[in-house]
Amino acid sequence: MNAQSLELALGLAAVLFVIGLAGMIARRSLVFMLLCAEIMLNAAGFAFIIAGARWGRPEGQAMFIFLLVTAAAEVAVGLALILRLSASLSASLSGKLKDLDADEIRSGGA
Amino acid sequence: MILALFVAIPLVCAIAAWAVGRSAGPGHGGRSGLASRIATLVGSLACLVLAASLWLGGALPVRLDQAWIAPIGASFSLSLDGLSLPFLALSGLLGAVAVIASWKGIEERVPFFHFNLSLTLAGINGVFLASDLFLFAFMWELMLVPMFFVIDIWGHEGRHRAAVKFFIFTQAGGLLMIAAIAGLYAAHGSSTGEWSFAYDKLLRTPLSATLSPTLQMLLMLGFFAGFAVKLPAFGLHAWLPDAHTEAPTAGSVLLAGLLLKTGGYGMLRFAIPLFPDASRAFAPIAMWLGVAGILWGGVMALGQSDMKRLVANSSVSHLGFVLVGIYSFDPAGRNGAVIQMLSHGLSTGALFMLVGALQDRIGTRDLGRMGGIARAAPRLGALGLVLTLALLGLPGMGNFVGELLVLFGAFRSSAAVAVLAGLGLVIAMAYALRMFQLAFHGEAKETRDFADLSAMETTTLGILVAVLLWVGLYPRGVLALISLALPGLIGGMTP
Amino acid sequence: MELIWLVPALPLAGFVLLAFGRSMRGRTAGIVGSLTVGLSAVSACIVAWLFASTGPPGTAVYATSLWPWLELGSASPAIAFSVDALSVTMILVVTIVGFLIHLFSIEHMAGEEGYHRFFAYMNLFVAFMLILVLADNFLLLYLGWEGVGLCSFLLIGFWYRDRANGDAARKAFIVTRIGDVALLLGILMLAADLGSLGIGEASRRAAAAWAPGSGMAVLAAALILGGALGKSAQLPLHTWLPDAMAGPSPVSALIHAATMVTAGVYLVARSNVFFSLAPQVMTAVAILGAATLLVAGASAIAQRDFKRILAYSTMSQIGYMFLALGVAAWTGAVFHLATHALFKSLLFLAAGAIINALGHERDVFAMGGLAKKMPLLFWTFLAGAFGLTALPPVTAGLASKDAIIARLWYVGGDARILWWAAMAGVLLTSLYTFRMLFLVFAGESRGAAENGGSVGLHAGPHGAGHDGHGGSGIGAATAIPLIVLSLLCLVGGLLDFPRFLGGSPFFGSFLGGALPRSADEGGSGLQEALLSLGPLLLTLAGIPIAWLMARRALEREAEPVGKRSSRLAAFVRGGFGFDRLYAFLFVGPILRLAGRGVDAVNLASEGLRGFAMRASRLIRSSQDGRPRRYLAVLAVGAAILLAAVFL
Amino acid sequence: MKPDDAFAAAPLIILALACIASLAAVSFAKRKARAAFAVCAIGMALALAAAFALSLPMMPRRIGDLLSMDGLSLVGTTIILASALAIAIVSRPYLARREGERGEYYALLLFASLGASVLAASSSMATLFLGLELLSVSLYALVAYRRERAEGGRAAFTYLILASVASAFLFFGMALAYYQTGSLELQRIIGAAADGSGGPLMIAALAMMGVGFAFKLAVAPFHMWALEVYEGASAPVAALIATVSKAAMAIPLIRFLAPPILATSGGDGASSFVWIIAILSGASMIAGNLLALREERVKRMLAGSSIAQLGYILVALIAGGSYGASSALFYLAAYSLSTLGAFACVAAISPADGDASRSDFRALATKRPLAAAVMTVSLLSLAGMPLTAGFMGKFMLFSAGLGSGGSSAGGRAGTATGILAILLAFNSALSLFYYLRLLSLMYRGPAAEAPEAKKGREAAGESARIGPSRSLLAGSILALIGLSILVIGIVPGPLLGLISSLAGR
Repeated sequence: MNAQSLELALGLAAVLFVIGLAGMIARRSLVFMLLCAEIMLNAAGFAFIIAGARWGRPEGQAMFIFLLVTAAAEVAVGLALILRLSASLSASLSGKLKDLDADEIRSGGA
Repeated sequence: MILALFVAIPLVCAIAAWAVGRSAGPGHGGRSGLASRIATLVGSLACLVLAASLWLGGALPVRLDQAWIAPIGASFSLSLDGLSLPFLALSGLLGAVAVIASWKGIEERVPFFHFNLSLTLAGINGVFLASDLFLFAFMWELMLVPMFFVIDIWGHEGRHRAAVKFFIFTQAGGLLMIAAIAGLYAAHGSSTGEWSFAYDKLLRTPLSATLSPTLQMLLMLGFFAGFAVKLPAFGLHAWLPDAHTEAPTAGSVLLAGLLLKTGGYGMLRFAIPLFPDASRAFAPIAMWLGVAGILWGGVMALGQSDMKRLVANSSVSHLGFVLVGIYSFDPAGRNGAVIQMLSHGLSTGALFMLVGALQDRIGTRDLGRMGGIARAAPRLGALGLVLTLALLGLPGMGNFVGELLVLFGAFRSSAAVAVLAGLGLVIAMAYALRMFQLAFHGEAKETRDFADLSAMETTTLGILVAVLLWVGLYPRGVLALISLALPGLIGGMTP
Repeated sequence: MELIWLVPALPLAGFVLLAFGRSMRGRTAGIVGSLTVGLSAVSACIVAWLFASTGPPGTAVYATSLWPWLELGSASPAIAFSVDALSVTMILVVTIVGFLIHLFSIEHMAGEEGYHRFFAYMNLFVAFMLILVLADNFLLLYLGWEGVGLCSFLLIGFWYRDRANGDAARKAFIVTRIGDVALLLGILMLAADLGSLGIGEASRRAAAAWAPGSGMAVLAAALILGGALGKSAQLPLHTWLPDAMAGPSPVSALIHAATMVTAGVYLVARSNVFFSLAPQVMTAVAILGAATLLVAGASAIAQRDFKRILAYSTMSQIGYMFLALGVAAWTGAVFHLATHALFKSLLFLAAGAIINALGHERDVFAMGGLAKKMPLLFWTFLAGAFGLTALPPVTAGLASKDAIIARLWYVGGDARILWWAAMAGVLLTSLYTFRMLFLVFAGESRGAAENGGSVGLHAGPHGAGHDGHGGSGIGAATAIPLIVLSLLCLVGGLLDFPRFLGGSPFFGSFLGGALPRSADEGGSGLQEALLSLGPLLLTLAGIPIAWLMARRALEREAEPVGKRSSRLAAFVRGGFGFDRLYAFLFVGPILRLAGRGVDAVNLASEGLRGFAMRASRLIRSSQDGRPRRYLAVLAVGAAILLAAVFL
Repeated sequence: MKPDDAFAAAPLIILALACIASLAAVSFAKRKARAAFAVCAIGMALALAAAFALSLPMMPRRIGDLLSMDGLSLVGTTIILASALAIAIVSRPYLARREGERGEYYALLLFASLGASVLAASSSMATLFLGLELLSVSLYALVAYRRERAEGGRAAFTYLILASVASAFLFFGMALAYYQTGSLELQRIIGAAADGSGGPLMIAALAMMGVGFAFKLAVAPFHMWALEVYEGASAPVAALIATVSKAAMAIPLIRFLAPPILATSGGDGASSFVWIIAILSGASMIAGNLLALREERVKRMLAGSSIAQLGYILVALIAGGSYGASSALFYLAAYSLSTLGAFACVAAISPADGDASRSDFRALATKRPLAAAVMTVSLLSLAGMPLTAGFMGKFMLFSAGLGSGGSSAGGRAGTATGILAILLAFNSALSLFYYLRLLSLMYRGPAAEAPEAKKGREAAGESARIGPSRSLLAGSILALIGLSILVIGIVPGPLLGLISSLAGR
């Protein structure tokens, strides 16, 4: 692979990252926020793979695997939390997880 | 080793006072209270005796060097010279006065109160003794905390706000000073390779070689800020009236009598000797600050209806003289500043005790509601008169000597300053007499009958007045002592 | 001679006794006070005798130093006394007059609340006054100077339960303090530039160092003069004296007539060297003296308060002394000081007795016809009045005042104006004196019986103290001082009597040791006779006018209140509105600035606090618990960070 | 892996084993909670002991490219483990008073401290990454741990969302750095950053990693989560976040910034970073103090204060060099100790139905003298008053900051640190306001006029009903914390010497 396409790939990763961030800010649903977080993390992982490709070394892939695992862990915890929140917020909500509104969860703001 | 006692005795007394309180349990009964009072009283009297013996023994300077924080080269080193000794004696005396002044007034949590009192005294003594800049900063901050508690727990109506204000103001200044100390330390260390806070070392290495004038000025300003807030210089004095007014009598005595003096002491001991060039360049501004303080404080005092607040504002005015004297760069001015600090400590301490006694008796500090007290309580009236005279600097009182010498020093460096400072004397006359007449003369507003000063109070105030007269009529007793130290500090100063 | 310190020490001891011996009952306090002052008078006489007997009269100077005080640069003033002719004169005046007044007070103040407080203060005053006149250096002099000011404050406000008295006392102390500060600055200047505060030493160095009329000399003299003006109630610092009459009459007699107010004259005479080095200042002294002489004399004519008349007269008499000082007639000034002490204290004492007798009635329009009622007081008062107006046979005023006026004539040149002023002063003096005499003693008794106490300035509870010995109850202790003082007035002038009347200038020559002789190009006896005849005739001419004035004043008094007095009269009575002017110029602004004691700096710091609080509220409002907002902030922060590193 | 490596890494290994053991305890033991607690406490204690007994002699030692067991990591591990141990002990009575403790809590504590220790010892991005994730994930769970309080869940979710974004930034930055340098070693990356060879992409990488660090340290403007999470989490967990996770994150940062290559090199890459860190530090001083200034809820107040405190530490980091590093470490230790003390008091005096509010502090001095004393000491230490560790710490910060600026030699970012020093002075004066407010509240009489006082009384009633958490162990830990704050404050020499000698290795 030549350097230019690597640059392009890196650009793609960056775009992914930004998309994830933008989605996170734009979407109000907790589930979608989790998804966007996933996207961001994976963008980082993608970048690692590209970097590994550039130097032809395995650490990139290794990091990516780490990333997948930890991201999975995060999502697991996140979903668990969402379940609990849905239990505590179900009064106001129709119970459908994807409708959970981030702005509903105000942990005692000012 | 004897020097350590000046810090150790109050510390021990503090712990003792606190311990008896603990032992007595939560219901601080009269006995434990009495025990703590006596402990503190004995402690400060012991310091006084110690100071007196040193004064008479007169093998100055005494030093104590003790390794402390090796990694940064800070040592627990105290040194006592002619400049420290009078202030130590003053702190011993006023410590006792504070205890006696609060004998009646303080009723609840007596042991804790005296714990804080003694702790403050320990810090103050440390400040007057420290000859290691780190130790100095340590002690400098140390005295704030217990004083904060004294004001905040046992003060008057607006105590909480006043206490916080006092702490924040002094702390802001103090931190700037600490920053300057750190900067000086770093500069000295990196230039000489010897990382030390020792005062003598720092004094001996000429900074002018290593530091740029701007940097010197900045560091000097750091020190000055710390001291000027304490003194207080005009513009930084906003904390003082509140703190003095709201503090309990003992607190006001210590504040006015000792804490303010640490500012002037620091200038004489550190700010000027460490940065002679920068200080000299800064001197005119400082003197004019002093003059502003003299006039402003006086005029403010003229407008007060709260007796304590009036005295507090008068302190601003009197310590303006100290500032002028110190920065007049004139031996007489320096001597005058010291004398002024001592006699202001005595007179204002006594005045606060008097006001406290009044408030304990008639339950108000409002001049508008006083009057005719000279008839109701002749001893109170007589002492009030004498202290008023001290306040307005009547010849024969120590305050006069101080103001005279300061004016002389100022006159030699700048006549305009002297003239305007002189106006301060007229204003002082105005507010002092107003206070005296409103409080003690005229018809008694409500015909109250209350006890005159007790024998203990009378003797205490009498002693203070006697010392004032001694300073006023035979100032050589003090001046000789000071002159042992000051020339070294003012080194080769020419008006 | 080493025991000079006894002279001030004795009254001081008396003060200490009285201050701590609160248990003294009855008149013991008065007796103790008088006794100590009497003893000091005796010792003063001994000192004087020793002084006169040793060596040629007056030339010598004796000094004793008790202990060193402090250093001002190279000057090191000590607690030290020195005796020369001038101070001998002063201590004689102070102690003798003081003793007589103490004696008088024993009975006069009897029954007053704080009887022994009164004597304590009086003793303290005498002590400070003696320190002032005996001081060997300017700083000790300043100590006495402030001390007498303090005592005057305490004694003016003696009846402190009445706020008005307190205000008068405060005014007196503060106004004089203004002058005192000037004096203090002058002292500092001497110490700084001459390196000595010893009066003699400093004078010598000044004469050596400063060229006549040089800036330094003028400045020094002017500053010293400032102090003198304040204490001696000369323009422009004169406004306190009339109010000072709020104090008891003996106080007015001792402090505000005989001794303290003349301290300014003493100071100027004492530091004559500096003044002779500064001719400009000398002229100022003369002009101010003349101005005070006329202004005060004119105001005296319009007064209706018995003691205020005397107060203004004191001011104008001191104006004479300053006139004399202004033309370097040092001895003349001091001589008039002495004689004035005699007759003016006599006047005050007599007036005080009368006022007491009338139950604290001080309005001359409420008196009248007292000549018959209280003959002793009348005759003694008359003696004093003749002294004041320099009429024979009373020699006191005659000799001294005529000497001054003659001297003014001899100076000649532009100073002739001063002579005219002095002559005008003579007329004014006779006008107010005889107006007062006629109103108080002549005519039928309008008496305090009718409107007694209507203008009662001390209608306070302490008035009760007087009902006991109201009327004409005059005991020995009251009478003796009056008589003695009258006799002294009669003969006092003989000490330095005009040569053409066969007198000998004993006093002048005696003082000559201490003060430069006023080079008297004394003309022929005839000329001197004519010169002293002028004032005499002028005074006599004044008498009928005064009679008419008294008549018209009484007629106007009968008219309804509305048009009783013209605006001009009110203006004059108010002392030419100086008080209002000062209130407008100085007092008002300062009090406005003081306001309610609200400190602008404090307000600024509070503002800072408020700012911090507002900022805190603002930033805390961002913490609203919306994760998405936090995300946005985070993203923006990151974007800024990224942007920052590339810029 | 040679035995020496095993010795060097002993603490981590012991912790890992303890984790497994705790899981076993939770699943099999009869009295889960007790067993888990025992395992947790013993494991931490052992690890702490091992850190000094086994791994100190081996130092400095690098284990592969992954871990570097050096003085820095030792200090970090010590702070982390000591804090974690104290928190575990304090948590016991705290949880006991609530819905009854369960073993998982201690397992999570162990995992978190393991992650933190790895983070502190990490010399490669891989370990950095793993440690961070281990720490974060267990923190999410801990924050949400208490079922009965919804805030916990909400706070946890907020934390999770934001933290994952932040770690995404961190990882992306790492990826870019790896892309530029081809190595995961931090040293290489730092070198590249210092000599500016990495080019713009490298700078971007560092910036993005900076975001990640800043977030974890709750440095403004990445601090928004702190108040919510501290408030939502229970007091011990808040303490964990305030001390363990911050210490764990600060150590690598010190590794980044301490080396002399940055300290001296005037590379514009370096200087621009200095300025950025300076701005961050100033911003978080101000923001933190302003947030805490009028804060009525104690835990939020402490959160604000810790935001500001981290801002202070950054001053020393900018100064760099070994002196800067050791001052930063000392301050970190002092700060952790004080914060720990404060939160421990909050935990100790909290009524059962929630955590202590201001009203519970009223008249504490008479109700609970020990707690009041420790709280006083801790607050004073946070405020930097003498006799407490905080004073020395603040002084170290000043001398480090001005040392780099004041001295004519090695003047890296002198002006920046100079300005920061002045900011530091004024900010700690400002911070006094809220510390003192709480302090004076503790020493007031139990006045019953204000509404808050009423709440306080019923809260007191609650705690009285359930009985305040007077466990001997917790009490002694409290006392120990207060005491050590005082001791370090009065004779800071030994600790200071230890830290500076370790920072050197």
